Amino acid sequence: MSVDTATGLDTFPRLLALNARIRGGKPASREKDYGIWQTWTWAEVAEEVRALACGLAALGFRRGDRLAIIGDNRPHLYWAMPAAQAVGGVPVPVYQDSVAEEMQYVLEHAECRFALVENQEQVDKLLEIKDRLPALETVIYHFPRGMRHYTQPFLHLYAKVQEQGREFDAAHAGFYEAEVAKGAGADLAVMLYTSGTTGRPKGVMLSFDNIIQTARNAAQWEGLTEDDEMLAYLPMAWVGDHIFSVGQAYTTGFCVACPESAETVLQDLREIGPTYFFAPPRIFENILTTVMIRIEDAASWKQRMFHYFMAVAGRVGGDILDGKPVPFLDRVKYKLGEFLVYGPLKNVLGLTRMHLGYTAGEAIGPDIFDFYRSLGLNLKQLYGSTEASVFITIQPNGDIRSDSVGVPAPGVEIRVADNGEVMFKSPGVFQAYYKNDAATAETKTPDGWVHTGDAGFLDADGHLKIIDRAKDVGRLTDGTLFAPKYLENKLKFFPFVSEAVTFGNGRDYVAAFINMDLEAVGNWAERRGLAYTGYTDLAGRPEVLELIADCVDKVNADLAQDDKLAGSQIRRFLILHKELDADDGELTRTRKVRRTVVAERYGDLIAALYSDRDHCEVTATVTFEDGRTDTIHADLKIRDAKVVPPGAARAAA
Amino acid sequence: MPDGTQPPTGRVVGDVIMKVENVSLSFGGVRALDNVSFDVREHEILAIIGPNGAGKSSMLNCINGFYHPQEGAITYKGKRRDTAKTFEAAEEGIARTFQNIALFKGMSTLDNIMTGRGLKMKKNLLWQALYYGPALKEELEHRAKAEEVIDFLEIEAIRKTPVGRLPYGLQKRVELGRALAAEPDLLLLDEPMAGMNHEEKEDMVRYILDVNDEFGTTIVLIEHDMSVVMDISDRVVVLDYGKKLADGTPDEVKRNQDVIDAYLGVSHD
Amino acid sequence: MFYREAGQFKTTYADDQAVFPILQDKIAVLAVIAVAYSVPLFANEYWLQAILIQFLVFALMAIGLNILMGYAGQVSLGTGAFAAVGAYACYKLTTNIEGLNVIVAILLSGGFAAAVGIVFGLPSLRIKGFYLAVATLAAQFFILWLFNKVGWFYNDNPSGTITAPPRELFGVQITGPAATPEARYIVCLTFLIVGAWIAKNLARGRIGRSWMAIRDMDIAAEIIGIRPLRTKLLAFAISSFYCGVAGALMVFCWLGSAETEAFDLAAVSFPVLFMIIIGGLGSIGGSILGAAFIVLVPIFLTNFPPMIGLEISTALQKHFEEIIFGAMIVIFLIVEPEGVARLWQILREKLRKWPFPY
Amino acid sequence: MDFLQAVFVTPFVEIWESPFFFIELVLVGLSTGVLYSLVALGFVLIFKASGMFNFAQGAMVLFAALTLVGLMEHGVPLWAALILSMAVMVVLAFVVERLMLRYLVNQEGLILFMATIGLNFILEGTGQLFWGSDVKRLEIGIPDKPFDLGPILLNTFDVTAAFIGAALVVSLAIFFQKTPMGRALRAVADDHQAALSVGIPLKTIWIAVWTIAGIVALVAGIVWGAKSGVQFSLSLIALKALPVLILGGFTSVPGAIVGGLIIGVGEKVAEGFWGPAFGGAIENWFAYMLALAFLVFRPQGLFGEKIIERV
Repeated sequence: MSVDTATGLDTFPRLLALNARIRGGKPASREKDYGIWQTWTWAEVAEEVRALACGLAALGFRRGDRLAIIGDNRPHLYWAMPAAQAVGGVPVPVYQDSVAEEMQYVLEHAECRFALVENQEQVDKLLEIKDRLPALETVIYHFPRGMRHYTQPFLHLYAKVQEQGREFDAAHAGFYEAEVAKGAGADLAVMLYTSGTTGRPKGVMLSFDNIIQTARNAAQWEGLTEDDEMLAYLPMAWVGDHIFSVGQAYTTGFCVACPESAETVLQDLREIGPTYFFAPPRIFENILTTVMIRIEDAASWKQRMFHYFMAVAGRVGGDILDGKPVPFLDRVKYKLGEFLVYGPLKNVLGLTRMHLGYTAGEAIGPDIFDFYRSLGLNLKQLYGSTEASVFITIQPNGDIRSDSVGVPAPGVEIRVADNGEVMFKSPGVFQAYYKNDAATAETKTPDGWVHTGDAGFLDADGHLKIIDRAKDVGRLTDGTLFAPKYLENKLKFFPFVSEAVTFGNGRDYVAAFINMDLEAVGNWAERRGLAYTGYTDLAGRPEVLELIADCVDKVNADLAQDDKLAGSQIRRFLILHKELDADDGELTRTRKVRRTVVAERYGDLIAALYSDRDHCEVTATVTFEDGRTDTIHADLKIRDAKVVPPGAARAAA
Repeated sequence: MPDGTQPPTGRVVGDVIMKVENVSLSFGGVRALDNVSFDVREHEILAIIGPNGAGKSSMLNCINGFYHPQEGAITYKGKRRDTAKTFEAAEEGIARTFQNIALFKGMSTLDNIMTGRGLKMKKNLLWQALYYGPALKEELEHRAKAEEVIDFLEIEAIRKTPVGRLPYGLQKRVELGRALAAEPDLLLLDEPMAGMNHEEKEDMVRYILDVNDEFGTTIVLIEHDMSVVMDISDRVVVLDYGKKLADGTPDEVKRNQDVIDAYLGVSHD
Repeated sequence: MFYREAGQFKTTYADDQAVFPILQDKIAVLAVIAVAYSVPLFANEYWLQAILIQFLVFALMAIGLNILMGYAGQVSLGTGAFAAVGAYACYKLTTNIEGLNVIVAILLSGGFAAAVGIVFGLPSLRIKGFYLAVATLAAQFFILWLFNKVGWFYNDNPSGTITAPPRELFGVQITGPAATPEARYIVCLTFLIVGAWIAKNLARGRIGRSWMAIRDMDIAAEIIGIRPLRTKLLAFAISSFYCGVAGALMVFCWLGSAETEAFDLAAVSFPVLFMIIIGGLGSIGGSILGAAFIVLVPIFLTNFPPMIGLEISTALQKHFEEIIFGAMIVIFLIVEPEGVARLWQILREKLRKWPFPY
Repeated sequence: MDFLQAVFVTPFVEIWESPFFFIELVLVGLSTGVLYSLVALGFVLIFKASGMFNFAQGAMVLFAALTLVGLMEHGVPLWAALILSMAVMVVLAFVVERLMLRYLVNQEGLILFMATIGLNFILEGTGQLFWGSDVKRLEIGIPDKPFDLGPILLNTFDVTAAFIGAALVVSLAIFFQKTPMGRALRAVADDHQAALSVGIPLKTIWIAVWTIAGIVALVAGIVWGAKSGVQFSLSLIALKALPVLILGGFTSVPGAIVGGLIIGVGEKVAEGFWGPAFGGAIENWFAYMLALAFLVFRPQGLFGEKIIERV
């Protein structure tokens, strides 16, 4: 059942009221806690939200105030969003793993008077920066464990706030309804801070209309219903989670489940068995890697069976999913495979019930993508951004091409600028960057078109293809096109490679840093009886260097197939002595490489790659999770890769 | 855990709830305890220290009725304990953990903890046989309580693992969980941190302090790690060859010459 | 590979603690029960009479012994005696009280067996392990001697046997010579299913946990407030109740008539002990599997050699049987001390993780 | 009332009235008791050295006796049959260690106990499979003539049996006191860990004790078999050793002997004087009930040590 758009249901508090009325008994939120999936129905959620909203009001939260929300995915934190909106406020979800300084910037920039946090850990972070946040007046925490000796008067327990709210509600009949009635679709609904690869985070302002219309369009297009079930495990501050777990959940009325903890996500995924699932390519990759490692440990006849049926699936699975004609015998084999392999596999992964899955954020390896689709999982790529309230293009059912990101989502217009940059216009286009008119003007044209910053083009069938970041596409000294991300993704499609950074712009040839995948390579080493003490040690092994060289060679052979890119084959590479780490600032919080930081930090290594030396010594400082630092020394070997002349490749093929 | 800048606890050490008076215990001529006396006050953490064979475990065993001292008296909440039966200790709110882990190996973590709640479950055989109605309701209520303990000790991930398969440190934690499940007034801990690595010790210290602090549980513990003892206990009783050498605050004990001579082994010349 | 558990999440503790939390298991068990009830439609009289009813009776007894030994950890070699108490009590009750419903009589007999079990369980407070085995041997020898010696127990009939009188339930004869094997089978099956269910309930609740606590670490159990005597005696009582009911069924629904020899060490106590060792100590399902195994081996030995043209004397067959049982016990204790139940569990885990090894 | 009189009055009156019958019964009991003691001795040896409660001791008695009789039935002379049977018992010890015990190291006592129940069945089955299950007479030339000692009727067989038993006990005592292996075994019995740490291999110990237990079983089998024929019931009669052990204590050699005699005498006297009150055949359970009574009041037995439990 979908919500009637014509009835003024244009804010989340109003949608919540509607859900409570028409599907009050259906589950809205779940959380794995105390050993079971605690469940709240829409009616219960509405009551909780109302109590919290009134509690906020009782604590002096005023219209226009901003409420910072910090913590893991928890129903109680999600409820804080409509609660704040109900009384005219704006929720500002903050990445929960931000260090205190990052958090300080966001809270300061958004001028939050109120913060609602998950637990003691987050309270401690706020207390650390409280002195530097004069605007912050009130902190509400949900989980009381360890909080008994915190005597600060501005700290309030979530449950107590709700209690106060219920009293307030009783004393001010009609207050809540009146406040909700004051809201409008054009109001600011949420502020999401982008984790910029460069510079300070920007606060993207999205209105109710932006989110609700975009979410509803996509949900209707994909046929989502109130019976769907989703697992919310990606950061609440990320726009995707906001659209899926709030936008679409409220417009469609489906249930959002929160995992017990970050460590148990895969287990919780298996239990919940979501029907609607989003994961970045990295997670699909990781899952596939573990699948392959585990099957290699199975008995040999099981391995043979597995690979036989996976081959069958690879041949016909995608076609069957897309409803294309497939020979009868293959259908029978596929059915048998479904019973023996695909079904159990999907079950083990927790994807048995999944009828719609998205991946986005970066390019997914075609092998990985096809693997999932061949199992009969309707996994699709989408292309989106915070500024678009996520959806720009979606791959349509039955017409999936692994090299495109699909067709414009409902209500979205797309055009490609003269410099090759993709631009869009949609109901989801953001209002502005908060307190940053310059950036707003740079990104959004006066007539509502938004620059994506990506280079790409629309093909003959209207499918959008993205090559790289517009500003990242460079050229070698001989003029050959150099698309670093493209190369890096190709490398990362190998299970042994977890991260890669390529260099080449303005250089004679392409060179690469590689991070091996410790789990995959470690397992490989174990099977060969190779003992190692840790990442650095293993990365320095000549056997591992050969293993990775093999991957690089394959990428080169692949590149040689394409005239435009043949010149950008990787000549030299090395395996880094440590994993690139967000804590060291080398990756963003969404685990994208910070190219400039890496280039700066490893200047010596880059110089060595562009010299004729075959090794390079390095001393580096690493930061551990608890903040301690340590230095490590290593002697990195640099290796030449096989470069395939373009002609030869084609002759061999 | 409270940070150092604030007063350490919100609890107030109360009156004496247990008196140990002139207790002596021998096994076939060997005197394990010799005329030992001390008090335990409500809400405090009392440590019993001493070298191996000093009679520390025997003292705990006397308190919870596993051994019956030949002489002397132990009075808990005004009732004589030294003559009581072993299982009555639990009924009076005394729980304990053991030096060598004494978990029920064939059962899961959850079942071990549920067993700790056994005394609070009242439904009779017939209801249990049906596993329905009141018995089911009771079972589920106590499951919820057990889950709180699991949550408190952060052992969610091993809820359904047979305890025999758990590493040592976790077993110790489950054992504490089983004792806590009984919601005791007096908790006896026999070397709760023995054999643990640094990190596990830190965790255990935190749990012990939290228990004491959050539930006001009186704790009597035996521990070898001096720094831990001095850190967390309100008072310390020192035993040596079955005799009490000293008792007092950690600082007093640290300065006591007898203790230094006999136990801490620091030369004083 | 049959398991599709994704999405079978639990939102209440009641669901989480269900005996079969996985839907597929629940369906399988219901299917097995349905098949078990429809067996009379296609099984012949030999199968019902010689194999299936015997299996049901022994399975019930095995559950009883498993409660005592597998859950509460108290060794008993007196199973036969407790079964005999049930059988003789049932005989006395049905022959002396006119109009007593036979089902009621069987249950009452279980009660008598429970009382006797409590008496012989009393030493368990002071003694453990094989010491206790000796105490239960005392029960075994004394009780059988008593039933043999004292004519009152078999109504002084000259043959010295007890014979099940004809009794009806819902107008169908279920005991006595005229009762059909089908009817007797259904009665025994129902007793087994209800018995297994109740045993499982006890085992997974407070009582079962205190049994296992006593079994695993009796001192710790006592220190957390479990009363050892009460707990052990309860195990003896309930175990003996099961044995008593099974003993009554043994005479009333399987053998028709019996003397004390039918309950001696070699006929009952040891085979039932083997059932739970092979089936799995501390497992209700294992008791049933173990019973199936121990009942089937002799039948296999009787039928298989002639099938391949080999004639062996019954004496020889008996010795083979002994060797096979003995060897099975040793092999199981070495290779899988937790018995067939554990093997089944491993298989099930494999199916759940299929095709992965972990 | 009659029953009570039959239990509490009549027997004593009878004992008073016919003391010689009483003494005769005691003597018969003693001769049976020696046999119980022999079987119990086998249990104690194994239990002391390996903590294993060997339920199969009775089956070993049967197995040994069957082997001996079987060989003799095939025309093997007594001396050769004796040596061969002994050899068989040694081989059995090796086989049991190799196929069973070494896989059960570190298992709890209950598992070991149940394993020996399995072994019990294997031995019974194998023995009878090879040598048949009908009752066999064992003729080893022990005279069986009654003779009078004053007013008391005695039997040469019983006297000889008592001597054989005594000889066995004495030679075991010498073995344990004087030979290195014997001393090693005693060391193990006193302190398992200590003995193992000074380097006596567990394997050797097991084979040794099982060999000795096997030979003791053979002697017991010969004596008993000569008295009442070799048959299956031997292994059941051996179950009587259990109450003997409870009386004597599981770890005490003197206990096994005294316990055996007490049980032997007790059940004969009980049968003779109290039997009529109960309708006879109380021999079957008397020993167990006596043991049960003992268990309740003195679980460690006459000679066992009180165990102090620690936590």
